[in-house]
Amino acid sequence: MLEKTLTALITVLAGIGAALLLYWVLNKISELLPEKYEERLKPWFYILPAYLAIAIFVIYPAVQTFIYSFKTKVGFPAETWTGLDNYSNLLSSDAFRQTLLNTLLWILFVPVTVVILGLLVALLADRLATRGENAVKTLIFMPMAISMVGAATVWGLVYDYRPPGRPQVGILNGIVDALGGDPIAWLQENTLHFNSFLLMVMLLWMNVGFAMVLLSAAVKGVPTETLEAARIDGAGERQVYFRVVLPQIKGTIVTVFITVLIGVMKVFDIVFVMTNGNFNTNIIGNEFYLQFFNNNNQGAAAAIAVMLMLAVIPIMIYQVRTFRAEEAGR
Amino acid sequence: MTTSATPPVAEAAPEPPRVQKRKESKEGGATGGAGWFTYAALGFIVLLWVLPTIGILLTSFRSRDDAASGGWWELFLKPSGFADMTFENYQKAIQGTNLGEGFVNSLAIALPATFIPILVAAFAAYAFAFMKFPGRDVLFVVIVGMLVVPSFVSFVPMLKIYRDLGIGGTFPAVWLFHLGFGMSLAIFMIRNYMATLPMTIIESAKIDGASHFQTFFRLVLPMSVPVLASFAIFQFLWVWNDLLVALVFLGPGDKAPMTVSISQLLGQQGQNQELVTASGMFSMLLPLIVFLSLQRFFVRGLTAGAVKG
Amino acid sequence: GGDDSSGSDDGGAVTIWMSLDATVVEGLQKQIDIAAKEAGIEVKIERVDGIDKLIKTKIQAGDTPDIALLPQPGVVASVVELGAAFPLDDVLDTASLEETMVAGALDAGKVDDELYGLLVSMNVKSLIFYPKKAFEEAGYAPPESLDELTELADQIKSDGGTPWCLTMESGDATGWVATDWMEDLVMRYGGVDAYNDWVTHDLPFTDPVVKEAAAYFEDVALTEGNVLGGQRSITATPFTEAAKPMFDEGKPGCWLLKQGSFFTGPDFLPEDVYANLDDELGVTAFPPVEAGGENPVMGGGDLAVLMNDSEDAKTAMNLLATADIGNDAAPVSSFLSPHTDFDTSLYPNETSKSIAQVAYDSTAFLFDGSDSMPAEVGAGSFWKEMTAWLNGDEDIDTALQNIDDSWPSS
Amino acid sequence: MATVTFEKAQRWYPGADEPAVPGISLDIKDGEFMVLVGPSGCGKSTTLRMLAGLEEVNDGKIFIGDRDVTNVPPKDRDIAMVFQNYALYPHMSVEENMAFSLKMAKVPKAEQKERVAKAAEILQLTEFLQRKPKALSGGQRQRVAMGRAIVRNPQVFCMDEPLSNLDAKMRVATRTDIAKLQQDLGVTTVYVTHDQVEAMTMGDRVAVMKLGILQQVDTPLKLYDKPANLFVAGFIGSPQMNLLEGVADEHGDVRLDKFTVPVDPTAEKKMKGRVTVGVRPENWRLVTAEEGGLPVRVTVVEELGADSFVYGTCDVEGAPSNVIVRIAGRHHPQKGETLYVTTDPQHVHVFDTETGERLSD
Amino acid sequence: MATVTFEKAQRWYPGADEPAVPGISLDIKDGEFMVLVGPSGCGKSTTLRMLAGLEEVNDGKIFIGDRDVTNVPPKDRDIAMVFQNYALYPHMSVEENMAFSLKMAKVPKAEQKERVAKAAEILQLTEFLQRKPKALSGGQRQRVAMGRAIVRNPQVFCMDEPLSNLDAKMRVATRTDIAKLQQDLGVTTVYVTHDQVEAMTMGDRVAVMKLGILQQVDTPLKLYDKPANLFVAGFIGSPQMNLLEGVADEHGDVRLDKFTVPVDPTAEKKMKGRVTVGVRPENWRLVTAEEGGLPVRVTVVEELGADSFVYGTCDVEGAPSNVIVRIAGRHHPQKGETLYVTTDPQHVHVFDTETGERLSD
Ligand SMILES: Nc1ncnc2c1ncn2[C@@H]1O[C@H](COP(=O)(O)OP(=O)(O)OP(=O)(O)O)[C@@H](O)[C@H]1O
Ligand SMILES: Nc1ncnc2c1ncn2[C@@H]1O[C@H](COP(=O)(O)OP(=O)(O)OP(=O)(O)O)[C@@H](O)[C@H]1O
Ligand SMILES: [Mg+2]
Ligand SMILES: [Mg+2]
Repeated sequence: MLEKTLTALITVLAGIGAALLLYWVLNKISELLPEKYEERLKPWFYILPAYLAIAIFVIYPAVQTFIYSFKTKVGFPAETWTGLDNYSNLLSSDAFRQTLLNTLLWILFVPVTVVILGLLVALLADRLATRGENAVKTLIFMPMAISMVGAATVWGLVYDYRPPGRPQVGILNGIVDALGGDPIAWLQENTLHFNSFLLMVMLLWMNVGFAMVLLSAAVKGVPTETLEAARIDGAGERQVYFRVVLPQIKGTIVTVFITVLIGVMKVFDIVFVMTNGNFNTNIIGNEFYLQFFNNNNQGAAAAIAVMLMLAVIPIMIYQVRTFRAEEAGR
Repeated sequence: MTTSATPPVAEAAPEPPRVQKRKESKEGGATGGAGWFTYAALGFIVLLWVLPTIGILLTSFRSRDDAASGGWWELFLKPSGFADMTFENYQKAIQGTNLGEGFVNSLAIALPATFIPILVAAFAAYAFAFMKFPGRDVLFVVIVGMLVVPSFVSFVPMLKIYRDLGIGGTFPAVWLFHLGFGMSLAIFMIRNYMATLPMTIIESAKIDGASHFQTFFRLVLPMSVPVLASFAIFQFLWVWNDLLVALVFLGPGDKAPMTVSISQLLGQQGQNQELVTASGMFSMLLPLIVFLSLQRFFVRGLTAGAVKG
Repeated sequence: GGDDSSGSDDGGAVTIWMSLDATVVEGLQKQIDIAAKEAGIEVKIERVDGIDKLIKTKIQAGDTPDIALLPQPGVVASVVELGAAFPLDDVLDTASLEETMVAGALDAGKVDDELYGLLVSMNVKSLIFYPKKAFEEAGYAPPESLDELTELADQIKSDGGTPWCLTMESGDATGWVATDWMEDLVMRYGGVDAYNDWVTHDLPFTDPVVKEAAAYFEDVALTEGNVLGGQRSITATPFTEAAKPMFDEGKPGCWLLKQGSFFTGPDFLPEDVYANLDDELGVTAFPPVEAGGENPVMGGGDLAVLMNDSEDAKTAMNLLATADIGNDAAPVSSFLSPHTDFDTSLYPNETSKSIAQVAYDSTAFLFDGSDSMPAEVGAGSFWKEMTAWLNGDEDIDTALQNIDDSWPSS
Repeated sequence: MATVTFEKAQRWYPGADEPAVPGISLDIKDGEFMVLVGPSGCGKSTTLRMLAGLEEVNDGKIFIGDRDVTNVPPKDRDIAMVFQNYALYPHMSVEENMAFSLKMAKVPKAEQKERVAKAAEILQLTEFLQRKPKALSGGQRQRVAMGRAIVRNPQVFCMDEPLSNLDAKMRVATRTDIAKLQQDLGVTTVYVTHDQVEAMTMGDRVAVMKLGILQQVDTPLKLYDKPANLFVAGFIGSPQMNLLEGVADEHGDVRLDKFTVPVDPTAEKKMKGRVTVGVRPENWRLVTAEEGGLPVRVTVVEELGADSFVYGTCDVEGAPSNVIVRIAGRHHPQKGETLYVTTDPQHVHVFDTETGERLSD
Repeated sequence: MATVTFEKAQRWYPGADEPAVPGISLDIKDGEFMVLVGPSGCGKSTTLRMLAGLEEVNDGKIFIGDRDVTNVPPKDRDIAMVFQNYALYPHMSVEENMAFSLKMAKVPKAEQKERVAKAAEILQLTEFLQRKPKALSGGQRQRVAMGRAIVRNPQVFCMDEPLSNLDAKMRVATRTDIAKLQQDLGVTTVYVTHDQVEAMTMGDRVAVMKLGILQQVDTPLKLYDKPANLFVAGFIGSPQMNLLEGVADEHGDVRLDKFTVPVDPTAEKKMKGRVTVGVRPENWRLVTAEEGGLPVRVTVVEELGADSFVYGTCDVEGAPSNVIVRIAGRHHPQKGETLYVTTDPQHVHVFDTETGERLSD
């Protein structure tokens, strides 16, 4: 045990040391080069390891996925090209269109709400004394620390349903019970996609901590003088937030928003463990997972992935724009 | 022109301060303090947030029958129920798995899989934020686009590569995988933060003869501490709570992390569910400690006093 | 560890992966250690969760165990299709196995008439549980035919009780309880051949036999007052909770539960019931259409697949094929051996013995059909559509049509 | 529109060993233009920030008019402030920066525009109105900071070195504009500056601080003519007053080695023992060696165009090694030459060397 | 240690309508102290930043010594710079801030400490060495920025208004120290300032810029005495030169209404049509009304202690409404009084009104 801990520790240090050494060597190499090349090559050396990792682990599989999306029986000896079949099959299926619609709901609801709640907590907690702030932030953050299985259990205990007359174990039905109502099968209730929203609440619960951490860091980075100036200028606290703090952390807000948005696009575990898409709660991430792992239908899965990648193109364009604007202003 | 009534000449030596340190409102606080709205709103949100967790926490101390026979809140209605609380679930969870080994494995996986990506990403983020080179925008935007790729599409190709390299089933295999998959988000977040640092400070370092390497380590890293800490927390969590990658790349065995050993507790037909509550609570501890200990890096005014204007 | 690549003929340990419960794994390891020592090999069993999904990934990566115990014939077929499995016809003494194993058990592991999966552990699903004491007190008798079953339910109803404990919420697998019902009913209404055709889609989901089965099930599930909690409760209540109302103090909340043998485990029963299992829990076979008629039994199990043709692995495979292999597992778990010559006294209680006996006595052991169907259907549309139907989102005809449509074309 | 009163206001920065401002008491009259001067780090900004409500007052009180504002939040104090470090809103254009306070006060859009335009005109910012602060030069940023204050019509103006980064010409122009604006509006103003000319010309009164403690508050000329102590004497005037240590002799004269400093009769009586006499550079007269002046060997001559300052050393004990003499025009001595200078009694300031207190009238 | 040469160096900020610096050519000699002055926003900082390598040079070249540094990264230029906005390292103490460049240059620890201590002493920062920038006053921060540069021994010093936030006394002291340091080390220095005194006293030569274009580069006195054009004339000197528009008559005189300005013979020949004559405030002589001086009605009198500036209006056509006259000491006229002033030919600067070019010698 001790030995194992030690080896673990040593490997940890060695791993980090090796990474450092790599950069040191790269840096040295670039410094040995003639001045002209040094400046030109250095950026490449700096991004090389990162990009290599991304290229191998993400880009290469992504390209492969793209190719697979035109094939069927991927991975089996019977692998063949099928052209656009995977796409047309998906898009012509009612269930898949429902899935897309649900996903759209998630995309519309979750990122915005996460950002707003995260911001609210970050801003409000910021006003408390340090100890209070840390306590609040820890509590909000806590759900992030729970594994998916744990979260499913937690929310199982919230949405749980037992037949009428039997003791309710879920808190929601506990309340309904106490109020004298009949227990409600929450996750089955799909009028107006009610159950989808209940699942989204879970994601909110788990993601607000993420947004809060980043936004809180950003809020603290806003130069105090500008806040002082605003107060002198007669701005109330609300105005200080809306007109001075928010615009200055816009960058972080966008970062968080995009991160959550993309996260939502590929989220699957919540839906998977809670309903597996039953009761009209399916979303694209779950469908992807099912096609990939359950159905062994990598072709269809790949087609879904490709659609996801297409869907992020607007985000990429937006990033380029802000990038350019930012660059001009520095 | 009247002479002012102000007493001329040096006044009596400064009086010793009557109040040594009056309670200082939060230093450099961004705000004028908390009002009722703050407390009410925060109280409400926090309550909503912890309620589910309290449920699972209390449930983790209840026997399976107890848990099935009534909601956890009934403990508060008839507090005698607290007496029936038991550590059995924890005992079983700890006995059932080789928890000590799993814990060490989890750490051995999570630590390098947290720190190495941060280092690598920070370098790249620095290049994207502070260096100019052709194709920079495109390369960065590709990173953003890659955020959408789910990790499991890489399982098969990576397993193949690992097999060829002969590192299948080893810790480095998992580290590298998390490195590759944490990278996009890390670069994205860290670069966007770095872009908000005052440019003149970097310029100043250049003038002072600092190379990029030195600027990176001595200036940019210390000033990026909040985002680095944030990302460290997230990445640690993800790796710590990851089941899929560990299962695929390490499989069960003597290198299995806690998540894998816990998952082995569960029966095919959902047996032993009650152990999930206990082991879930247990595995939350370390991430929370990490969060608490990194919280002090979220400080205000990291760049205060650096520039004027 | 389990990461050793396949094809290694060196004297390393033979690795076996399985998703069975930890207690079973322990028991099997104990026995196999003894046997392996004699055979001069080393065998290491690893318990992996969700092996059905993991194995395919591992195969594509070329990183597999030597033997895997797969819980579903459908997965075995995929593994074979992927070219990762070796036929067992020459490895095992199939002829003698045919004799000693439960009727039809070997068929479950066949792909294109070649044996690839050897049933190692079994569970029986064609069972009805009831609260023994209350049942006997009320003077009810186990039904001998489906009609009797209906009558019994009506009787319970008229006595003021709720007959059926039917709950099936199971997270990502919600729906499987209903498929078990369908399978049991289809094999009864259609017979063994129709059932096998149905599993291979030679008989469509829209076939009258299937509809007949569905009609019976609809009668059970959706008739007012038949199910505890009513229709909504079926899909919303965790399946794990099904048995508990049977043992409510005073009067059972519901009386009849159709479930698999694993339901005798401590996780599904109240503690005091589990402690007195033989006294409290009654179990009987799911009845045939006609009393005394053909009564196949539906079940599941774990099929050992050989993924490495090294001699050691083959030897290990043979060890798994012996009846004794379960000697240590059976007394401490819900393990049921598919070998009729298994020493039934090793089962921990009468309930287990009688369950095993149901299988040993059956005319045919038919593997859980949804597990044999392609995953899109068996673990996909079949679950989903059943859920949607029972939940009231669709009628049965639409549901069956949808399942039929989802069958993969090739 | 309002008086400003500091009553022993104290500011002790958390973690500091001693208070930045141990307790300042100062009355500023309604409409008065009060200039705050003092060496760098003496607590000027801190005082201003206390008045604005940006620093907690650890002890004592601050009044605006009759209202105790010690615990009033900044936004309710109706103060306009120019920050030493500008504190511009980086995300707003120059125009938005300047209009922000008006927006907060719900001033009609048209009037906002007009007032901003007027301020921009005064500050020559009109062509930059649409730019963000990042794209401005240092001086332009400072002018925006200034503009943000002068669009308003507050009870009190607080200005912290608002012109330090402007060129002389613009500084003179802006100085005049501010003075005019302040007079027109009659707004009480507290103005921090390091520029002697600004201090002398703009302030109704000037407050001189040192280490957080007020040394003298008086009209500019009084400060110049009758510095209350050695510190003020040395601080006001540039180049600074020549301070020479000597001994008061029984004849009511001050002797520095062989050189006798003529002293005003009023001081004579109070002098005793070691005293310090001060002579401003422009108050030296050149004399011949025979007339018995202070001998100064020229080391550096600073030519400012209009006149020159001669820096010299003099070996007389008690005199500082550097003596500064202002000489009109271009007719100045050469480096290495020795000058003899003397002065007249009415130009001699006498201070007690120990206490620093002024002895002459 | 090195000359500095700008060869038509141009900087055009991305997105700007016109170049901030359209193309500057300037030779700075080895060891020379070059002062850059000009109105706010004229491109001084930009020029400095180009030299330091912080702004891309869009066109033209820059040399340090013989080396073309146009594309050399800043760190390899061996330049020390004081930034206008300080750019302190916020997470480092004052000491670490100052030692940073030495650390980068791998100077031994002991020497680092010594050099920092010395610089801190000069800048009176010794007691703040352990503080972080955020706990410093504005002036103290500026001194740290200064300290960061002077601990080094670079090829070129670039200083962008390094003393603007210091009080007069400290400014004089630091000014002297810098000058001394620069002389001792012989480091070529480019120094931006708005302070006329600094410009006149510190620079070997002064470069006057306007809208990014060099107007005149000359020794301080030359600039003062012989400004090359109207702009320089108006810019150098504070308060500024009185500029009066008149007409050159056939006698070689300049007439403003009834008043005739005496003009130096050298200028007489070149004059034609509308000219502008300039007279510095200190060059007016008071005369009686009968002697025919320019009548000036006093509006404001600025008393600076040593002398006073009289601001007056004069109704003579061509003369600016404001005429500034410097009057020695305290014997100044009252507001409302009318003064008559005249001057001498050698003090009159004559410029072409249209081109702004200097006509007198
Ligand atoms: N990033 C930028 N983008 C666009 N224009 C800019 C930028 N920075 C400066 N400018 C403009 O370039 C011109 C020159 O700026 P520079 O900072 O060189 O002036 P300066 O002479 O140093 O002025 P000051 O004395 O006020 O500091 C100014 O008009 C300014 O508005
Ligand atoms: N946040 C702080 N924490 C601790 N000490 C501080 C802080 N801010 C300022 N000080 C100290 O308080 C003293 C007064 O600072 P203040 O800014 O009022 O000076 P100032 O008179 O405005 O100087 P300057 O003319 O240089 O701007 C200084 O010695 C400074 O170092
Ligand atoms: Mg200050
Ligand atoms: Mg500038």
